[in-house]
Amino acid sequence: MQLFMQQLVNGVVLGATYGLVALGYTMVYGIVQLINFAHGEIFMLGGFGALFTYTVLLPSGTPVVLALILMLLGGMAVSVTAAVIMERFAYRPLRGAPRLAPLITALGVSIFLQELVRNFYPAKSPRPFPQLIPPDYLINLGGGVTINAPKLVTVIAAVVGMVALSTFVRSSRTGRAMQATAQDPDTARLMGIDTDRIIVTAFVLGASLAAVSGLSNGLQFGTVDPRMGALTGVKAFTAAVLGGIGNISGAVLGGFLLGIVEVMATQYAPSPLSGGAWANAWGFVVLILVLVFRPNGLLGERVAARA
Amino acid sequence: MSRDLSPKSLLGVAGAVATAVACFLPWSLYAGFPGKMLNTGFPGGARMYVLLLALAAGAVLLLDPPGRVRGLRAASVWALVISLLTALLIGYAGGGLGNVAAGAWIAVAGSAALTASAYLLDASSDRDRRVWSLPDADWRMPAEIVITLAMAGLALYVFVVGLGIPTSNVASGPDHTFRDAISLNDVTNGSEFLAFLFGIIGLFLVAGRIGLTASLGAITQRRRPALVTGATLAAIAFPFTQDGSPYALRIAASIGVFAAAAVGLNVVVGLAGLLDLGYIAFFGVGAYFAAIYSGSTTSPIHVHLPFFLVIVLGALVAAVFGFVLGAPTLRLRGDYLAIVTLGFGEIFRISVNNLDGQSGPSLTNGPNGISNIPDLGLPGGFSFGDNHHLFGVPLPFQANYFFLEIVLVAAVMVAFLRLSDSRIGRAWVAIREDELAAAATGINTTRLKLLAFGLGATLAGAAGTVDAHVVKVAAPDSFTFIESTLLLAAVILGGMGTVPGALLGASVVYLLPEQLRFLHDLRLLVFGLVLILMMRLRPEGLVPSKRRQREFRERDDKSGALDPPPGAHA
Amino acid sequence: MSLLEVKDLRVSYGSIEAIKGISLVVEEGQVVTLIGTNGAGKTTTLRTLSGLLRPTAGEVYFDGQRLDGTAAHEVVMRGIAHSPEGRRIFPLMTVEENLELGAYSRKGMSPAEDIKKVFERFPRLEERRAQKAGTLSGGEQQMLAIGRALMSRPRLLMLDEPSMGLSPIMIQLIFDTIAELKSTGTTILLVEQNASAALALADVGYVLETGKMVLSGTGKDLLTDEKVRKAYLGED
Amino acid sequence: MHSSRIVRIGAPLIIVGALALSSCSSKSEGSGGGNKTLTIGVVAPLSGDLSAVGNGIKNGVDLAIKQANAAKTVKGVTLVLDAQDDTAKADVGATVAAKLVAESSVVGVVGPLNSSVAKSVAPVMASANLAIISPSNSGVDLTGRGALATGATQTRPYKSYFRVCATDDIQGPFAADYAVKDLKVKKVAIVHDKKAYGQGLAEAFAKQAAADGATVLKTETINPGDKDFSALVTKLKSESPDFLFYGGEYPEASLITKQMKSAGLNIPLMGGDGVDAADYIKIAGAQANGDYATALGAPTDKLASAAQFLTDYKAQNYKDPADPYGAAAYDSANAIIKALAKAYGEGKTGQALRDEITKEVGDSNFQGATGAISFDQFGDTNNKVLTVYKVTKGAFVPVKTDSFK
Repeated sequence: MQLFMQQLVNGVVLGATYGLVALGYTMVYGIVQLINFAHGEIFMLGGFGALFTYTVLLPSGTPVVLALILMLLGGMAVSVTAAVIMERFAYRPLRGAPRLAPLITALGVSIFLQELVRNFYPAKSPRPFPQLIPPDYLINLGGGVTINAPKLVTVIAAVVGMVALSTFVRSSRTGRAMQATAQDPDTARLMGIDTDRIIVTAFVLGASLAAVSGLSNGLQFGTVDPRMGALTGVKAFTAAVLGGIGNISGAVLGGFLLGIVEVMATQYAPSPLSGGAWANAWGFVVLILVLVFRPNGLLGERVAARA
Repeated sequence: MSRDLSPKSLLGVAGAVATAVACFLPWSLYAGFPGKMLNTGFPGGARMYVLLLALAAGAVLLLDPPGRVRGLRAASVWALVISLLTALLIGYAGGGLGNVAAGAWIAVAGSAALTASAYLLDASSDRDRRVWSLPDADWRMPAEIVITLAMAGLALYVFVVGLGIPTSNVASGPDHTFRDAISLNDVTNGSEFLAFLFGIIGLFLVAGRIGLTASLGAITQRRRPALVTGATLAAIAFPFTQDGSPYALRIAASIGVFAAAAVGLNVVVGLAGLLDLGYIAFFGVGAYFAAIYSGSTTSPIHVHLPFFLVIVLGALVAAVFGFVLGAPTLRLRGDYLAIVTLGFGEIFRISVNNLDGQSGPSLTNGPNGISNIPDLGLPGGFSFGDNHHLFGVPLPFQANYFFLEIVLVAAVMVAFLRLSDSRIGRAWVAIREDELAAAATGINTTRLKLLAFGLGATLAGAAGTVDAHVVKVAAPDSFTFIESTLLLAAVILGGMGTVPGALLGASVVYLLPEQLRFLHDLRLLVFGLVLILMMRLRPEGLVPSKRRQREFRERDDKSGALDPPPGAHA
Repeated sequence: MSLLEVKDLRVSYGSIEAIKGISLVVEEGQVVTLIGTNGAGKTTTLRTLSGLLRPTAGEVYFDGQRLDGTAAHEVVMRGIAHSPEGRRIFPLMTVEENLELGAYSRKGMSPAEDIKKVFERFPRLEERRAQKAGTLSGGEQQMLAIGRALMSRPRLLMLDEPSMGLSPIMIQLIFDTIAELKSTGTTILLVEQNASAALALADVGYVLETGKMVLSGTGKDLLTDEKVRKAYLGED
Repeated sequence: MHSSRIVRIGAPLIIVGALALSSCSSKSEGSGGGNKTLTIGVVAPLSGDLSAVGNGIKNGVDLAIKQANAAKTVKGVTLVLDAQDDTAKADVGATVAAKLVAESSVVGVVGPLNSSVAKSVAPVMASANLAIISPSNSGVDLTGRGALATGATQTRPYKSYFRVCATDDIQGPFAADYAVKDLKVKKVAIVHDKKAYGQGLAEAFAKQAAADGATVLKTETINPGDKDFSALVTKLKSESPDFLFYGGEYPEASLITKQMKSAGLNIPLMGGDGVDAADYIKIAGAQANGDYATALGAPTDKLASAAQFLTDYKAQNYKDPADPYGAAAYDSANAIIKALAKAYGEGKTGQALRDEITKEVGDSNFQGATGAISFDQFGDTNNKVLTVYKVTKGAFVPVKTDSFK
């Protein structure tokens, strides 16, 4: 039982990163129906932005809390800037183009950003990330089940991010405008909503959360690399679809579910289909099963669906 | 033909003349740069493309065809790009801008003036492009056939040049054959490829904007038999242009496999409108099937089936996979289907990686893959692994696979065209456009979607069986998500739903990274950038289907796109 | 000075010109109607006026100031509300939320009073205030669309085919509403296929044919015009 | 529309700018001076994730060529380098192999990095009998060694293929012997990344460890690229092993050891030459202390030729480090150069030259930077000297050097 509970915690932690990144997929997809494959790279840039802030901008001896806050801001600045430029110059011109055109653009952006960081980020691999929150600080959750401090931070960030984002979309004036834009962009404009600005806002929010995730990822594993976005991106996209793409709570729920499935497959899947080598396959099997029975994902109908 | 002699036009004429003249002057003071940049007189290398663009610009300016200003813009911008790029690279390769001769700077200035003129002129005064046709005379049919054959010849020429840039580099003497043309000095060699690529893009755009492409397209469509003959002849002639070098043939064979798969994917995505992000898995099924039954020592099943049987069976097995995987997922819509296909693709890759007797049943030799796949043979002792001589021209063994490739691509193309023109094809298009409406008219959408999946998988499986023998190894690394997306990129970049589009897209997606080798570590960076820019400049693909083009416009009409379509308003 | 003045407007979709130079004038307090067959360019005209499409040529003045080139969301702020063809309510939001969005352009002002007014005009909507708009009947959705357009307190109300697809009773109700709005001095630009009802209400009417203005006059004149009767009122 | 026009003009100009900026890096001008120019090819990943490793190989060959030209090792010949990027993919490997084979001046090739790429490169090379020496392929199939495990006779699949590195079936058992016999470990956990290298190594280790009498737990796998190994660590912890062997490379190994120790499972991790990298310690930090890695050859400080190589390499100011295969690539290139010197001295040209070089490479016998270079009849190195390194105070310190079997 302890083993099971510990693995459950591991799964939740793994899923928290997927969920945080998935929020960005869901936001953008909900509003412009674009699978932004480059969103994983925005997450990666968040990690690198935070690292850059720490290694280059911060004087040594900066208090940890202050350093963390500044690293988060640095990561966000990089992620958000990249997302805004990407939206403006790669995606916006293609609005109204055939539906699949932006998909290839997204692929191009994804390759471009990975290679940009890989080639031009100073200090070649590895890029050790400062362990500001000590990973050996274990918090006992009872019954011998533990979670270390950076992981706890990741989970908290995912839940807070989800709650904050859904509150924002549900209650704020801009959030309302987002829903309107998602359901009918033309009519939203007739209401006086600047849909271009709303779409940028969606990219900005998604990028900010991705930066949070990039930072927490760095803190958790002590390293960042230019490819980290590619794998996480696919997983996060899967999580978003699992939860019902366009649905904010669904994204995080999907992330948790995916994380738990992968972890449980590692521990409990019947041999020989067990172990990390098969874990990703199990994740997709669960995705397919869920979609066969609930074609719109776990949380059903998209909250921000178009008419 | 109304002559426009405004100052803006005259600026353009002057620019075109200056650019053209500059092409006959030396561009480089540094001898190491390829493409005969030193001489006064007949222009070689990059200068040729600039000259062609300058002449095209001048002709467009003076002859005033429909789409005059837009055509002029294409010609001038690309002439400027090539001359500037070449000047900079000469400077770089020679070790300083001092190596750039006056000719290059005149060309830069001239094409800059041309560009300025093109953008000062008002594009909204352009007349709509129209389709020219030959007068209805006795000689019309033979003339059209000649034109069609000439187009095939031109395509061959462009392909040969694009693969190797041989013509300008071949020096005389027995020691300097084309083989040496792939020189070590890769920076300068790459520059010439770029000049070629940009030149072709520029000329192609000019032709498109003044309506020439459409006119020629109409002619070649009317002369289908001539087109097929010409294309076949051109393809067969290709290995004979390579002087025994296996390199270009090897790439051409790979492009062939890639193109065949792209055409297959085009059935699923282009015709039926189902976004498949895991298509490479079906290709992989074919490849693994062929590998397992090739008699390779690394295959756990020591059965050697004849290749013709392998193609058929491999395609069938892939089809079964297509149907089985398609069945439970086809009621999903759009992007949900995309992620499920992505999932299937990954499950395939993970499975073949694990079916090695360690973490699964022994079938695929796991991460090592099945290697050492023997060469194909024909009854009568002909081995695909042997080099041959034909008509006195040495043909390396890669040529054998290239010919096999032609047969495969032709078969896949015929299958695609047959499908596309059939009742099934029209039903697919109906589903793609509006599934509900299609269902309402009595189309069994589920069955047809399944059929699209299955047929697409069949074509991919057939291509995969050939690929296993061309590459000689089937390993899990070759069937990753990125391969699926590159295939999709080929289809979309080329133009959805068209055969020439898929072929062109496959060539670009395969050849571009290959020819960008000289960039070393920045290769993929530039490739990503090019993908973005290509979609930005031609969102409907390089060769959009006529149907698609219409839809593109109507779409704007219906939805009143958030932004006006490019080029709609000046 | 006229409230709205359109001079030689041209609009293209790609290389196809949909509006080939039309001019029209709407005076303060008037109801002006555009009639014409499908594809004549009526909807395109309204979409251009509200900024959803950009004209290729021509000028539009609203209240004496240049309007063309203004982005759609700014057009609303200038005082033009557009109730689009097909109603286009936000289906997943409640009736009340739809109305609140109608007042989006009036930043910082409470919409409560205006919502009350809309509910007074359309009591049916008040009954369904917390219901998802997508679940309303066609007629109710049309009420909501008009009510939502009124929420921005427009100086010019543009209605695109408000009677389309509705039952005769609903059509009557909608035209009654328009008449009532007219009586309270609201300026309205009405696009209708139901030409007789529209012309009966309108001060001025314009007839569009394949992107060109072919006839104009007062509502009454057009109603009695022989060509109009033949072509648009279905009389021989 | 205005901005769009800017993009339309600007976009091509941006490409130009990017290309102009990027056309930096290598530019190899062959200044012949009357000499005949011959080429040594390199097939390695020069772009993408593995480009640093690939460039290390390229630089090793480049250094060997520069030294040979300076010393006029091959009389009357100026050697040049032709490095081809295989992007770590099999099909691209086959393409560039064809390119090198087609170039008549190429007399030998060094590479590729990956065994999977070698499987498509080697047949093309064999078709022209062009010698190819890999500094790093450890897959047993490439020289037919796979047959040995099943008791069958070894046959050589690619007649011109050689390698100067240890195969999995040597390195794995060597590591296992050390762990079980020297460290006296009892209960061994095995993890690999399910890639050809990692799995081959881990399987060979597991087999030997069991034969040596240790209890070997069921093999676990991970997914390359993953970062969160907590599920694996939790599972391992529940089985309480006293030693972990990891088949794979350092990016994952460093994270595994770190997460394992953070979670309270304090056992040493041992890996092969894929773990023997300075970056392993940089990522894992203090938690790498006490871990082990094996590598081919004697430690560099005990081998004068190795120390000399590192000095020379540094002097060239290459952008990428020599680690992990630069020295082996340097040795491979030297094997080709020495063979060429002999063959060319005999006046051979054309195909005869290639045939002779391949033959001479097989007869190589010299002291290289990684140790003695000579090949058996199947193309494998005879050098079976391996070293175990232990991470001590943040550095790999050699603890045992021995010849296998």
